[in-house]
Amino acid sequence: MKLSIEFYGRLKAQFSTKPLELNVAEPDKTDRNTIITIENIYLDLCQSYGCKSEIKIIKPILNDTFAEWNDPVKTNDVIGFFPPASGG
Amino acid sequence: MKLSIEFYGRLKAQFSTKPLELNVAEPDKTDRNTIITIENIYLDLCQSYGCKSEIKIIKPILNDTFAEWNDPVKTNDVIGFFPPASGG
Amino acid sequence: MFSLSEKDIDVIQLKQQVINPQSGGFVCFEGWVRNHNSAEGKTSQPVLELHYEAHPKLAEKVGKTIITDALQKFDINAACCCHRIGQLKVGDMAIWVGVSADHRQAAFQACEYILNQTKANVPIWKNEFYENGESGWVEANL
Amino acid sequence: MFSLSEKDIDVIQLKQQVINPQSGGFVCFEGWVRNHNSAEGKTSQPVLELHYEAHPKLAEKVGKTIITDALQKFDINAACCCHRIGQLKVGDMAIWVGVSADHRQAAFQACEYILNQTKANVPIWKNEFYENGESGWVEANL
Repeated sequence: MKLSIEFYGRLKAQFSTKPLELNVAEPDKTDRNTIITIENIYLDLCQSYGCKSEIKIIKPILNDTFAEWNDPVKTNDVIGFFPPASGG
Repeated sequence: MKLSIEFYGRLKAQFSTKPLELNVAEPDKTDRNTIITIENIYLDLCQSYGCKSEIKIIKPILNDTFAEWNDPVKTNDVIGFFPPASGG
Repeated sequence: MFSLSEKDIDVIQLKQQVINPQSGGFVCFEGWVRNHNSAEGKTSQPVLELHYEAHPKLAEKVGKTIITDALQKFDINAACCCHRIGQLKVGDMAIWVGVSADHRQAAFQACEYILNQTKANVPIWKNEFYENGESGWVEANL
Repeated sequence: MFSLSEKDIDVIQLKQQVINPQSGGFVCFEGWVRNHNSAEGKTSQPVLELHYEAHPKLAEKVGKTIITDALQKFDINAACCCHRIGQLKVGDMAIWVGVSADHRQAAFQACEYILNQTKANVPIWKNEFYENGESGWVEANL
């Protein structure tokens, strides 16, 4: 399945300034245990880019709404990662 | 001795809008106990005008500077009485 | 620093005195004449206008001390306070306090401090004139 | 209520949204781009300009929630917050928060609340550009 991954703030420097287009193997629909979550995607990215995972610090978003780490992803989803805000 | 007495804020309504000109008997200079203080003047005024004395609430001023209740007064002094501020 | 004004408070000019490039934060307070009085626990009366009387010499002296104290007490870069005196109508600005600082918390604290100290200690008194023709000197609202 | 602006923040227009005749007090905060960065415990670097990036849709959503919460939490009459995004220079205004209330204390508290909540929770990120040519995403300064 195709996924688009967006990084915000300092995560741009750590991962990628531009959105990443990923092609991830479809989960086996006959097996509930193969559901792919935002967390799976994120941890894979951390490993690829040699970044420490920050599950407790980063907020995931899914198609422009706040999401949970264990939300499943499906093809054509846009996944975003928000570091702590630093406006003001 | 001649004294001028000024009232501010709500004391204008309780005593006098315009400054009062008082003529007070000179203290006997041979007797220390006859010194006249701001407090003496104030308490006499309270009696004359039937006002409750508010020594702890009102601030006395003497010739445009903050004063103490037991400061002595002399002829031509200007004595003022400040109720609590209510600006802002 | 601290001033009394018999005319409309000139906010732009006051703000210029507080602004500076090292400051990251600016807090200001504006106090306006409301269309009703503030007496707590009493029936609120419609206010038409009010009169602020001051002892100008001591008001400026006490006001300057408050600003100086604030500059020592808080980590701020500049502070200014102006209080209107004379006749004011509903919607007129009665007081302006502005503070600049490197960081926001000090700016908020100092602004509130200057305002509270001014209300409590600067010799200025408020006389309200009501719709029913009456008037009344207002007690401090601290 | 809450807005993002790609241009200079229009303080006059924002203030109009907050002013009303029943309010006796108005508190506002302005955050400016300083000429040095804020990293505590690190050497302060001269800042030339900075860039605020936002997720506009979620920033406006979170911002509106903060204003709504403030109107419920505090005894205030109106509140408004505008955050600048895009490229800013030293001295530019990055954020404006304004609150009107019957009484001053609620206005101060609500203004600081909205500011702190915005800094902590609205998805906006600051990238500073330094005199030495380097740049750096800034961590939250809470």
